[in-house]
Amino acid sequence: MTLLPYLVAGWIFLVGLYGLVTSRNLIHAVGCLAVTQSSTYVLLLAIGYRDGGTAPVFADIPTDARVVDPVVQALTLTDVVVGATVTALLLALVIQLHKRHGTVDPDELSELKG
Amino acid sequence: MTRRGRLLLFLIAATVTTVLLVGAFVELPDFGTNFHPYGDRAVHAALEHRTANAVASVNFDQRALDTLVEETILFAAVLGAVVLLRQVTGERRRPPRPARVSPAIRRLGVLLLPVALLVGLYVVAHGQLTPGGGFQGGVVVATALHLLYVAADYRALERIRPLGPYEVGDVVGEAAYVVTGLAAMLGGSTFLANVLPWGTLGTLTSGGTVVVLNAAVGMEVACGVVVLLATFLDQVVEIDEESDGARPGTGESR
Amino acid sequence: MTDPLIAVALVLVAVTATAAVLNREPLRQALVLSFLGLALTLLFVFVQAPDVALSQLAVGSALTPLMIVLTVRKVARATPARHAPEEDDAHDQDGEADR
Amino acid sequence: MNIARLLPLVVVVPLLGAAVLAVGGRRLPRIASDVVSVAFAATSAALALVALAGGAHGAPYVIDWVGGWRPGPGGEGVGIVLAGDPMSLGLTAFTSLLVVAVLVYSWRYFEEPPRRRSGSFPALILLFQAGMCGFCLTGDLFNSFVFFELMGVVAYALTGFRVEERRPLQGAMAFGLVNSLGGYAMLLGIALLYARTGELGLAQIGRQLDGRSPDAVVLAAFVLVSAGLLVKAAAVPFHFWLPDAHAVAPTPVCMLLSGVMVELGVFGVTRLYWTVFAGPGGVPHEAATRTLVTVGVLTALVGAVMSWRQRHLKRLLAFSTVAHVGLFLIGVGVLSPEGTAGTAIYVLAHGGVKAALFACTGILLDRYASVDEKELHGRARELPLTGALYMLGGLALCGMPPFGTSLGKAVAEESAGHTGHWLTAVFVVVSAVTGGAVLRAGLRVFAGTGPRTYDDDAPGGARVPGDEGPETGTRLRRIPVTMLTVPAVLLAAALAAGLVPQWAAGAGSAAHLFAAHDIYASAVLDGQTAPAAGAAPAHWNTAGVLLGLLSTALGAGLAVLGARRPRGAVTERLLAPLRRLQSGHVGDYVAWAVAGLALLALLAAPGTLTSP
Repeated sequence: MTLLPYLVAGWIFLVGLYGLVTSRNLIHAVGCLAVTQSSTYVLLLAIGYRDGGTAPVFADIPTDARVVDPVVQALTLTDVVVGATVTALLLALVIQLHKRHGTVDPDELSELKG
Repeated sequence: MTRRGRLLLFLIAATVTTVLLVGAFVELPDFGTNFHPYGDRAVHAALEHRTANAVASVNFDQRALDTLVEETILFAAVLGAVVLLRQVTGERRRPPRPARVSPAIRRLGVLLLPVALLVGLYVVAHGQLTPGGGFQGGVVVATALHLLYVAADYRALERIRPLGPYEVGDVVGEAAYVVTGLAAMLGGSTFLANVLPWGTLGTLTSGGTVVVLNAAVGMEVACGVVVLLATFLDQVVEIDEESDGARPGTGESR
Repeated sequence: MTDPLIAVALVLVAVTATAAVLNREPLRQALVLSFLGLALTLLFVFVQAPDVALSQLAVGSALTPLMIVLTVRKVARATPARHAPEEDDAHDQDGEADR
Repeated sequence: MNIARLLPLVVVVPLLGAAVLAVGGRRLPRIASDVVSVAFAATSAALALVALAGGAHGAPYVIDWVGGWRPGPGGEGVGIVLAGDPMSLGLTAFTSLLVVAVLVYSWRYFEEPPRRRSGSFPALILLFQAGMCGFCLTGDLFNSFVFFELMGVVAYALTGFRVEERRPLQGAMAFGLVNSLGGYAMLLGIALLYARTGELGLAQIGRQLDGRSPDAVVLAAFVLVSAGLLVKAAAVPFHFWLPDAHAVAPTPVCMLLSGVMVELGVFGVTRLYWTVFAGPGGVPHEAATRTLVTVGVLTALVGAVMSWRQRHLKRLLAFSTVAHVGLFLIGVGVLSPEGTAGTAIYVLAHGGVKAALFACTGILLDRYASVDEKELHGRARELPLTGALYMLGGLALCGMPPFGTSLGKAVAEESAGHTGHWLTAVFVVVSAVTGGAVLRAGLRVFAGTGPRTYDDDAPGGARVPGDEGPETGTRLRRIPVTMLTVPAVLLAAALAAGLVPQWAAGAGSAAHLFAAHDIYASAVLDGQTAPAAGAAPAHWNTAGVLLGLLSTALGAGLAVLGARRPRGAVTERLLAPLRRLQSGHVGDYVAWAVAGLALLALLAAPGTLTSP
């Protein structure tokens, strides 16, 4: 259990990369990029976890309660936004690419390029 | 490279990377460790500023600069997507076909829309107290508006969603964040300092500038995501490629 | 202890992530991505990160898949109108290489 | 008012400008939005210069804790610090000034900007400026990741800006995917450092690492974070995105991408190494030198060879940027203050020269709708002024004294020579080859040297050259004054970088402060700054001048030879594999990026894991 969260993060990172390398469709590739990014969420939150801690929100818990690390959560929040915006921009590029080239297959695109 | 060659290169490289990562993971502090020096200090600082949600305190107070840049990234992405998906010469607009929507779905949508909007606004407003905040609430509000697309049809959506004000709202949200930070400087403090009264822990107005920055982010995210989704929808529903007799740009009809 | 729950959620995340990569058809991938978003949300709830769970729910399982679906629809609709190949050739002299 | 308070403004002013343009851009006439954008960019540049001057007189470090979250004794805090030392402030000022130049240059660009969005191009440029300045100034690792992503997001959009064309999109796509991956690798590394030290500030992490011996966590963090930054720097084998993106991005954007953004990646790696990993608990100097110099040499050679092979001028310049990044990596990789000082001058002068060369190429594109060396053969004889500027830029790129490129190269190569004599040769050969490639293309385009081969393979010569639409809407008849003034001014600045002794002295002391582990931490955390005593100014010497003349002569000779005779089939065949790697396939590029990660790990591991 002590290693599982880290290993899962590493696995997601590599499996996302595998998807990117073997992708036959740029939309799929953008999806794989989103997968790759989720590895960072898992790693960050795993690092910030504290056994027996509760969420760092002092709405109805005493102020000296044992809580998990709020900093990694803030970082992950930022990361989520970054991921969504990058996805949006890349998908916009995919739409235009398809309009101009009629394909979203990297193999065909690379042949077009010569 | 051939597909085989590419995969081979990747597999060799990935093996080395796996060794690198696993080697590091083994030596990391155990999952659930008690070693969180920055986290402990952040909790302390959050309580000092009477912000019940320590994550909100980190986001909007202690590391407010991160969030400013994050919002700027969203701002840039919206601007970028609008520019990339603009209607170019040779493309024409096609009036959207009115869609047939079953009455049941329509009723559900009409019912859900206000609920979703309320939930979104609630999540924004309580950002410094409970989980949630400007970003999460903003996305909910923006997505809720697009329930109309499902529930009614595209034209109904366009009626309540004239894009101009949302584009302005996106900018205003971003500018409000910056101006709040600058106002602290004018008051003789540093950029983005939490200069407002902190209030009492656990009340709606506690946390000082956290409330203001949170609201600014909520506004920017809601408007920005609306514009973003609208730009994509516009491509899907309205903009047609140089199909028959490309009429160069029939003007932007929104 | 929430440990077993965390472990289950972790395994779920790993499985859905793998499935999202292996589903090469974009529409199906969007659906699986949305499951990945839900699995991550669950994991974040268990590791006591409700803030992140909320935004993951909004972004990972709604916004991102929605944008992918819209892109797929646009791309699928436009596919018959492919550019004629000779036009591609005319545009193909990419000065990068001289042959 | 305390000068440190100005630091956030350097970043914030362009943000406000972007907001103004995004709202007002739809109503303002074109000229007004141009003026507004230049005003905001120039204000930020002025602020950076004031901070630089103020810092140079008093304490050299300008420190501002954003939000007033000053840490307690021992450096235990929760806030983000903006830390301007002479090096980062100088780079910030240079970035902002280049942005101003680019905005002025693009006054005539996009005669028909996107309807109702005439403000969007300058707004994006201002956001780009904010991202780059923030990246220079921040003293916090996660914050620098966020700025890294801001630069990236804006740059993808700017690269794909001309959606009417076909190729910009492909370049932007490869750029976006590979850079995002780099960002995520960097973030994984940041997470590892956070787990190990419980800190996010550069100075704090460095201090925490000092107290322990290096282990696999430190190694992995170094590899991951460096990989992210080296993707931005376009180091081999992370470089594939750069030529694809630069060849297609609008010319003003190329000026910024090549002139400064790529160099910021080198800056980032150097800053990261010195502040975080240079202590006893980090990566030993030998391991770091081995890593950076190996990658640098590979990058320099690949860039030089590939740039010689191009006939598409923008691609040629893009590969020449790759080659120079390699030289910069060698310069900072030898880990001496002199090497860093030389590289600093080299980067500034190269930025000016490269931007000027792109500006000249942009004029060709707008007049002839082509930037192909063969298509343009001799046609640009009617542009003597542009030609003169272009050739001067080519000579400066070769390292001709007294340009700043020559001074920087001389100082850096002398320092690199202490690590290995052959490194000096790399500097000479690489700058000669890339400069020679630029000159060769110039001779053919502006003077019509050599046989005109192109007509043979064009059917009937009736083909309209190029699918590259001019970026000014219609083809230019007269070259606007601004489009010529900007490259002239940029070249003059590159010349001044070599001639003004104060600049060289400033670079010397800045590098002394920059290339040191403890000085940064004590300045940021304890507020104590060691004076830059004993810093040797970067200065000309006979060997440097002679080597500069040698590389210029070599470059000129190569150019004349290359322009006169067509390429030999043998070299062609030898280099074919290298060319094929640049396939435009994103899957390939990602695979190479992972290979780069593995390469860095293998290079950095010996010494890091085994040291006592």
